[in-house]
Amino acid sequence: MPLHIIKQSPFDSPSLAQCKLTLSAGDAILFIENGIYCLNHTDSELQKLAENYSLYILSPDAETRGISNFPDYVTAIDYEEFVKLTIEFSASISW
Amino acid sequence: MDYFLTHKDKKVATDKAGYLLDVEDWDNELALILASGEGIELSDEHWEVVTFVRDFYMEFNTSPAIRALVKAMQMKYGPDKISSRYLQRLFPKGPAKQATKIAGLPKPAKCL
Amino acid sequence: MSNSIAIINRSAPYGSSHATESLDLAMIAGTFGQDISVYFFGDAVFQLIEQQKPQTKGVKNLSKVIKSLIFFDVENIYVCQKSMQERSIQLSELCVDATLLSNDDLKASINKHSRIMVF
Amino acid sequence: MTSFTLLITSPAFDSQSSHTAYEFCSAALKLGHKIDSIFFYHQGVTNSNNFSVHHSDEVNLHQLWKSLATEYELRLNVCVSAANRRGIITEQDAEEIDTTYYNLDKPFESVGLGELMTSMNASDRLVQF
Repeated sequence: MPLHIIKQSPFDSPSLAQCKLTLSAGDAILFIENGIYCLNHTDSELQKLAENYSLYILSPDAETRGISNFPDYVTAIDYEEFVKLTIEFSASISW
Repeated sequence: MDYFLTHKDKKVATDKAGYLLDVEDWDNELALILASGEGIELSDEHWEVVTFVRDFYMEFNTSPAIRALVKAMQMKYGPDKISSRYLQRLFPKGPAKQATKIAGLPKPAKCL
Repeated sequence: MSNSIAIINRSAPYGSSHATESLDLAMIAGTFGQDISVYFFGDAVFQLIEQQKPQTKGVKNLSKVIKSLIFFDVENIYVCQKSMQERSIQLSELCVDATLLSNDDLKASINKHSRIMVF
Repeated sequence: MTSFTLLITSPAFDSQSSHTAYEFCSAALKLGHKIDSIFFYHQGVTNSNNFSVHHSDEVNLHQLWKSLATEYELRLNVCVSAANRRGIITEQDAEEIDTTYYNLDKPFESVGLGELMTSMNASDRLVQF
């Protein structure tokens, strides 16, 4: 069960699309850096993704980019919680 | 600073450690010169390894580290003949280092 | 499982240094006796094309380097079937005998590893 | 307590990822976890370049890593081949190529990739940035 870390914008990188192909039950996705823009990407259908996977967003990176109202299907976390997630999951994949 | 060997009245460029800069410069006589620089007199057994290492590089574009060299040579000559000890005896300062130098190949990556 | 390594390649060859340095890493992992699997996913399937012919001196033919992985004890080479199809590449065009994985098999295979790197 | 190996493959200045790694590392240490090594490979080796010059009001990751490493006795390992290719060399490398300048200095350490294997085997987790 890996933690998938998305750090690139879905508008210019296949990161999220590739990550989706490798998701299996119990996985989680964390959006950081330009991966934050996945929230703006309607094609990504994050809300639908949230039905089966836990979605997290690194709040310092979101706030840096002017995003502070998070949809309720993502959980905003800080760096300490980021560390805890990497411990909770047996592996991480940085897309 | 430029480093070179003199061979057939021509300068052959090397790096500071004495490895040829261009694999195409190599020939059998140059191998003898490179070997003498390593204090090695090339026997048939040495030639077999040197030729093998050079062929490996040409086929795979990479120099074999010792484990890879042993594995590849064993596939060709059998495990009875080839072992890391056998190669070590032929090239006391390290088979990967010395055999690649004599074979005219670039200095192996420092990563190992 | 505990220390097994997965290297996921997803970059095309030549356009960047990802492929070259990923292969270096795979070779060293194999040489150090690590349990390693190498995946070719997305544009990285182009790394496996047999008919590569670099025209510039000093640029290594990556298909040749990939062929040497076996001697560095890197034996588990997997390629994503979907990525091949998307790029209309046939198995016969590949330089090595890679295991073709369906999407489900790909997931299951990657999930067996605890150290996963992406290049 | 969990032990980590952090693998940094993104460039120091041109991407945010090295900075994310720094924040992650600081948070992990604050939580009492152990960082077995921070391994710089691929474009990540630029973090070790002592010749990077920044305005005083800009982030200087090179200095931040140095301070953190000194405070917590961290190992900052840099792959020698990846560094050399990108113009980052140690005093010893400089001698080998007949130059007097070098830009990789302590506590950054120039090592082979085998060190990454050793570190990963000792750690509970690997996280790549």
